[in-house]
Order: sequence, then C-alpha cells, then structure tokens
Amino acid sequence: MSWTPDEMAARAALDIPNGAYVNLGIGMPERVADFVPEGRTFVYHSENGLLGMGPEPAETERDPDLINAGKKPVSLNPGASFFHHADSFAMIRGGHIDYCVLGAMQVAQNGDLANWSTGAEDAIPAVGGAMDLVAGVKTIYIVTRHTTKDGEPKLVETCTYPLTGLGVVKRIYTDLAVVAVLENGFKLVETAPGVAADEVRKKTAAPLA
Amino acid sequence: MSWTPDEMAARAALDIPNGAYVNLGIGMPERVADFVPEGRTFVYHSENGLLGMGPEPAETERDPDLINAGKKPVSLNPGASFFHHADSFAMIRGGHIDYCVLGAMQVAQNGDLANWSTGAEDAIPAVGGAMDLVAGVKTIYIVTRHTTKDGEPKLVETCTYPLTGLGVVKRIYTDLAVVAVLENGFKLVETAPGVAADEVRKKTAAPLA
Amino acid sequence: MIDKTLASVADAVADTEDGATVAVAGFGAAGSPVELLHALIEQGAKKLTVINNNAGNGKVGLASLIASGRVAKMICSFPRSAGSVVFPDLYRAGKIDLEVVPQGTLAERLRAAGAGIPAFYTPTSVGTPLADGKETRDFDGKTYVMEPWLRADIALIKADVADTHGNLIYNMTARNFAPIMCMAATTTIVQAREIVDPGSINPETVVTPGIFVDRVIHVPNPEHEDDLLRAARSYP
Amino acid sequence: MIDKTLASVADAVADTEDGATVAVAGFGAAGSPVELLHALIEQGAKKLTVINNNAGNGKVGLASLIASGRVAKMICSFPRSAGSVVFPDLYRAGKIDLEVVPQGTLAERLRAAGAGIPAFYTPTSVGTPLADGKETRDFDGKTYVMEPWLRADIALIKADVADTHGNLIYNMTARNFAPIMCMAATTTIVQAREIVDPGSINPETVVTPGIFVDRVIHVPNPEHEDDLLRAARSYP
Repeated sequence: MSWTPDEMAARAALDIPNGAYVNLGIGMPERVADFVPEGRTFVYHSENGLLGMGPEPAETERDPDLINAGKKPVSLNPGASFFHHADSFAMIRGGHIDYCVLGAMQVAQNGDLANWSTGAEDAIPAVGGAMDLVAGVKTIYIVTRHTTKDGEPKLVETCTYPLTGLGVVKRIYTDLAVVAVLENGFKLVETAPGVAADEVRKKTAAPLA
Repeated sequence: MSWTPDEMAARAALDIPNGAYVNLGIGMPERVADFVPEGRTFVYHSENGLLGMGPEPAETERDPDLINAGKKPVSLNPGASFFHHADSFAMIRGGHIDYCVLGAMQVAQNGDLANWSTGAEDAIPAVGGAMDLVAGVKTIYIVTRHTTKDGEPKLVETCTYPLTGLGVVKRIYTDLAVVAVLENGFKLVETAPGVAADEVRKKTAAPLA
Repeated sequence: MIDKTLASVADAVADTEDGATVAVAGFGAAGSPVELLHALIEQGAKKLTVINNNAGNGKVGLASLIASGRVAKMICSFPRSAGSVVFPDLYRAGKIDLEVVPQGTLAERLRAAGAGIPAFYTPTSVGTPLADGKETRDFDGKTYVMEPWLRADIALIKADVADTHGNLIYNMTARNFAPIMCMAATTTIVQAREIVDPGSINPETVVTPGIFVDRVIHVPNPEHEDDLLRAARSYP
Repeated sequence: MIDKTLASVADAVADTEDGATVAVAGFGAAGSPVELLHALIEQGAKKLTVINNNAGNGKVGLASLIASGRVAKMICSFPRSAGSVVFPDLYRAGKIDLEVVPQGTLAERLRAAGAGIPAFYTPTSVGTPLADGKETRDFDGKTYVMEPWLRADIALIKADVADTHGNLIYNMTARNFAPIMCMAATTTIVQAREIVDPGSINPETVVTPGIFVDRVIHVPNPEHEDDLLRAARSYP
C-alpha cells in the first residue's frame, strides 16, 4: 500500500524539528502544515514578505492584502512579521530558513533538482522563487510521486529538464519511499507499508543503495 | 572683511533649494542648519539612521538614544523616520541625498577632496562615513577656511593628503570667497565684502578663473 | 514647507516618456496600484519596459496596460498566473519581450539600484539556464553569478498611508516589492488610501522614508485588483 | 512552542570561543549592549575580532573588553572618539590590529553577509588609500571597488522590546547597526529591556524578524553607556 499525499506530507513533517523556520512550496508541500507532530511548532515563511503565516482563514476573515506566495488568503500566527521582498529573500539566500519542502519534476542522484520548466518550445518560462529557495535554504526536502503520470521515474541519474539548482536536494518523500541523497547517490531510508524495496528500485532510474 | 564661519555657512545655505535632503558634516558645516533661508525647508539626514533630524534639544528633553552622527543629542522634526545603517547608507550611496556639506583639509582643482587623514605616521586612521558621502551624494559643498592656520592654501592643484574621493567637490565656501569647481578648474563665483579677487588668488595654490 | 502631493493620478503620470522603464509594485493582486496603472493607460506612453513580479491578472491594471500594446518588454519572475491571459497570448505571438529573473534576484537587483550597488554576486540560478551567458565567479570554493542593478525611471506604488513628505506605510503583504521599487526609481509615484500631516506617522514605524518618494496622490477608495478579478471586470 | 529566552547574559555568551568574530551593535553610546559586553569580559574568550562602528568609549563596555586584552583585531569605521583612550594606546603599542572600513561599506558588508551575497561593488573609497590592493571594475564608465561580505560568529545586540520568538524593536537611533548585525551573525544574542509574548508586537512594526535572532535575555534596567561615561565609571 503506497502512501497518500497526506501521508507523504506527514512523513516529511516528522523530519522537521521544533522551532524550525520552514518554507512550503505550492501544492502538495503545503500539506506539511497540516501534519506538524505533537509538541512542535514551525514558523512558516512566505516569499512575499511574511513570517509566522497561519492557515487559510474563514471566508469572512479574509483580507485580499494578506496572501501567501501562491496568492491564496492566509492568516497570522502570534509572532508574525511583515517585511519587503529584498528582506524576504535575504532570509532565503542568507541561509536563515531551515527547511524548504518543494515539489519536483526530476531529482538526480547527485541532488540536482528540476522543478520549474519542462523546457518545451512553447512554454512560457516562469521560475518565481524556486531557484532562490534551493540555493539558499539550509535543507531542501522534496515531496513528489515516485513516477510521473506516465510511469516515468522522477528519481534519475541525470536530470533532462532544465535545472532549478545543483546538488541541492537532501531527501525525497514519495508515495513509495523515503529516499536520502548522499555523497554517493540515492539511499533508501524507508518504504511505505507493503511496498517492497525492489519495487522502489524498479521505479527509480538510478542506483538506490 | 572676510566672512565669519556663520556667514560662510549662511552663504552655503543660500545655494540649497527648498525641499532638499541634506547631510551636514560635523563642525562648521552643522551651522548651515541655523541659516536656512526664509521660506525653505531642508530635511536633514544623519548617517546613524535618522531623517528629519531637528536641532539640539533642551537639557531636559534629551534622550541618549536620539543622537546624530557626531554623537550629540538632537530632536525630531515632523516627518522624521528611523532606519538601520544599511538603509541609511543606501540613501547616501544610491544618490538619494541632494546635498552634503563637509569640511576639508584640501580640495584640488579637479574636485578631489582630502578631509579624513593627514597621512601622518602615528595617526590612527578613522574615516567614518566621509568616503560614502562624497561618493554618493548628488552635490558636495565644502565649507572651510581658505588657508590653514599656518597660512597654507587649502585649494590646491593636487591634494597631498590621502584622498576621500575623486572629483567630487562642486563648490567651496571659504572665509574669503565662493569658488566653483568646473570641468577646467576653479572659478571664482563671489568674494567676501572688501576682499579683492587678487587676494583670493594669492591664497589659492591653483589657477582661479 | 515640503508637500509632495499632486491633485490626480493623471497629473502624476503625465510626463511619462515613451520607452520608459516602469517598476510596478504588487505581488499578484496585493499592492497593485490599479488607479495609477489605469492613468498610465490613459496617458498613452508607448514602448515601456515594465518590472513586476508577475505579468498582470485578468483584464485590469497591469494586464490591461499590456493588452493596450504599450509594453515592449516585461521583466518578471513569474509571468504565468491563474487569471492571466493577456501576456501569454502576446508573448506567443512574438509581440512582447520577456526577461525572466528569479524572484530573489529581481528583488536584490532593485535594492542594489536603490543602494548604489552596480552589481553583486548571488548563488541563485548557478548551473541553470537562467545563468546562461552570465559571468560566474568562485568565492570560498562555491560558484556565484554576477547580477547587475535594475534601475527604473518611474515606480508606481500603492501605499496605505502617506504623509505629505512621502513617508509610507503599507497594508500587510501589499508591502512586497514597493519599498525597494521606491528606492530603485528616479521618480517614485505613490497612490495612498490616506494622506496625513508630517508627524502623524510614528518615526519608528515608517516603512519607506520620504526621501525615496517624489509624488503622492490621494486615492481614498482604491479598487482592489482582487475584487475586480472576481467581478470579471475589464479596463477600459 | 518556541522560546528563545535564556536566564542570564552569562548563559547567553557562555559558549563564545577563542578567536570568534563578534559583531557589537551600537553607534557611540546609543545601542551599546553594555551588560552583554561585561558578561563577555567575565566569560573570558580571547583573540576576538570585534566589529563595531567605533572602538569603545571611556572604560566600560566595548572599551573595557578591549582593555582586558581579549580583542586581537578591531574592524570599524572610526576608532577615534571623544572618550576613547583604551584603543589608541593599545594600537600605538602594536597590541591590537585595525581594519578601517568606510561606514557605509561596513554596513553593506554586514547586510551582504546576512543576505547571502559574497561580494558587491561600491563607488565608496575608489582612488583612496582604503581601496589599495582591492579589485576595481568599471560599470557604465564609472569605477567601483569590490568588497566582500563580513560575517560574524556572534552578534551582541541591545533591543528595546523583544518577544520570545526574537522579534525586535529598538529605541530611536539605538537601532543603527543592530538589524544588519542580527542578519550577519551565526548566533545572535539580544539583551532586551522588555520581553513580551508573541503577538504583542504589531507584525507591521517589527524591525528585526525573529528568524535573525537566536537568544534573548531580559535586562530590565540596562545601563546606558552615556550615563556610565558621564559618571566616569569603569568596568570591572
């Protein structure tokens, strides 16, 4: 039985310590905030100038000027602060944010990440803050399905899509397994209940120790 | 009759327009604030993180945390703001401050300024914000006696003291004259009442057009 | 006496020249200076280069300026967004140029322009297509890309409260790029929901000091781009 | 739950190592973290490199740390000041090193360290002795000097109010170098006159966000260096 997206997010959350400053990418990574382990508090950073971001508020409590990097309405946790974009990315680039959880198109065995462009001819390039996050945040975690919708492996020897950053990924949380990226390549940390290590290896296009 | 320090400061103030953002160096330049022409308002910047600096307050009104770059107690004018040192020098380096009035040891005919060190062997080097101010502020005015205490000219062909900045000075207000620094050298703009142009030339160690 | 207020948004943008570089504040709909953007459409300047994190939403504000054909080039980090149709169509038709800049590099280049720093080194984008053709350099064994400052001729800013000296405060995440765009532009134009006398804003809590602001216009009930989008409004 | 408070200034500096680079906030007497400096004297770390705009006043605080012989090198813009006797004597005796940095370059180097920028170009000091031996480069026909970031192991900061997450506000010009030193240091240690619960400081008016702060100590009645100087006090 593979992990659901919620279970993947919960598993990633387990590896983040109390008091961490955390940036969550748009989509599946956002679910990490719903599975903070008992007794821990994370402080969420949003690229658009907010620390101490809280959950989506009720419809009546929303302010269109209080949004996250995904442009969705959010709330404030106690201890929040606002700041401008240069200060926000100083936090990112300067290594002050402890963890960033992102999605991925491909992760290579050396930690290279591709998650911003398929490189398609007619695609309109759009990178946002992804390259800053992977270059600056201390620890980069990836939450992603192990393969694409077409069954292609996302954990590969070398990325074929345009890169977001070089050697930046530390761990990958997929529906099948938790995979660490070490000096010498991928290492299987844990499999989902009922998923055999062999299945994970078959669906990984690079050696998996 | 040569100008007094107050008259020199007042003459410099005449050349600063209404609404200007102004930084005044420690010492004689500070007196400019006492001679703002009728109908004009200047906004004073202090390097240590203050815009809208007001005059020295009464003894009982002082706060040791409200000081200027010369570490003297000051007050706040309406519209004041506090900011940190990097923002303060962004204002300077980024060309946002309109006028800076400084003292000088030597000014060369090409606008080079020496005002931070005599280069003496045993001197303890100390530059403060002088090099930032001359490199960044739009217009640099100098208020200084025309000669040293020993009668040596301060307006020279080439500075012999260590430089503060290259080609930065626009005008010099001395006890004897107002001298502009143009593309081709010094130009006499005005003499103090009763001071002959020849006397000014005699006390200037460079051609004075 | 110092008074940077002008009577109208039309007056404030009247001298915008063809070919100008315009920094437009806002991240998505938050902080978007809708009234100033619409005034710029009326004003008619052409061949503009526009700096904004995105490339407009729906058919109002920045999207409307782009749709009017006045923008020759966008400099932004993320030109796609949910309600954005105007830019993609023009871009695919080859009618508008695009310089994609990582969001943090965009912010830092604007701040550098405001701070008199012509270039700096950043780890962001090293080894990616966005570093192609750019100078790199190693410091302490790590590779960085050199990035130049990004200066603007004018900045269009939405503030919550301004005083007549141009001191500004913003509303929550509507702050985003505004303070650094105020720094980066030769002429900074601000629409403010409320204008107060100097001294009314606590000096400790001023976000943008007035030295970075040139013109202030009172727009007491600003349209929020978010409301316009939900109402599917278009401009003109 | 997040709580960055520690019981005492002694606890806060207990792990300072010999050879550490210590950024000390303050400009003249304003913002000088006197209690933290005295705790560092008691703690005993040696061969320190200290970053401060000046080099101490009178015989308390930073001047007292220097007098104790623990500082191997000062990095500052202006090591002379009215009441400063300790540093000049040691410097002339060849017992302490000095790196003089223009004040704005000092500030920008600290901010660069905090922002992950290893180097930048500045017009300040071009053509002067302080640019000797430094790399220069022309941009748009003007010459600039390259300057590296300036990182610190610890920063000693005086705040007016802190919450337990480390969000800070300061008192007037006591702000000066503190926010950028908080950014530049691996471990930022703050003495605060008042400590409040998270949520007590308006998110709009936080000056230093807690992400830049590691340890907070309540020093309810801080000595002001200015008072100590006027009373001609000395420490220890």
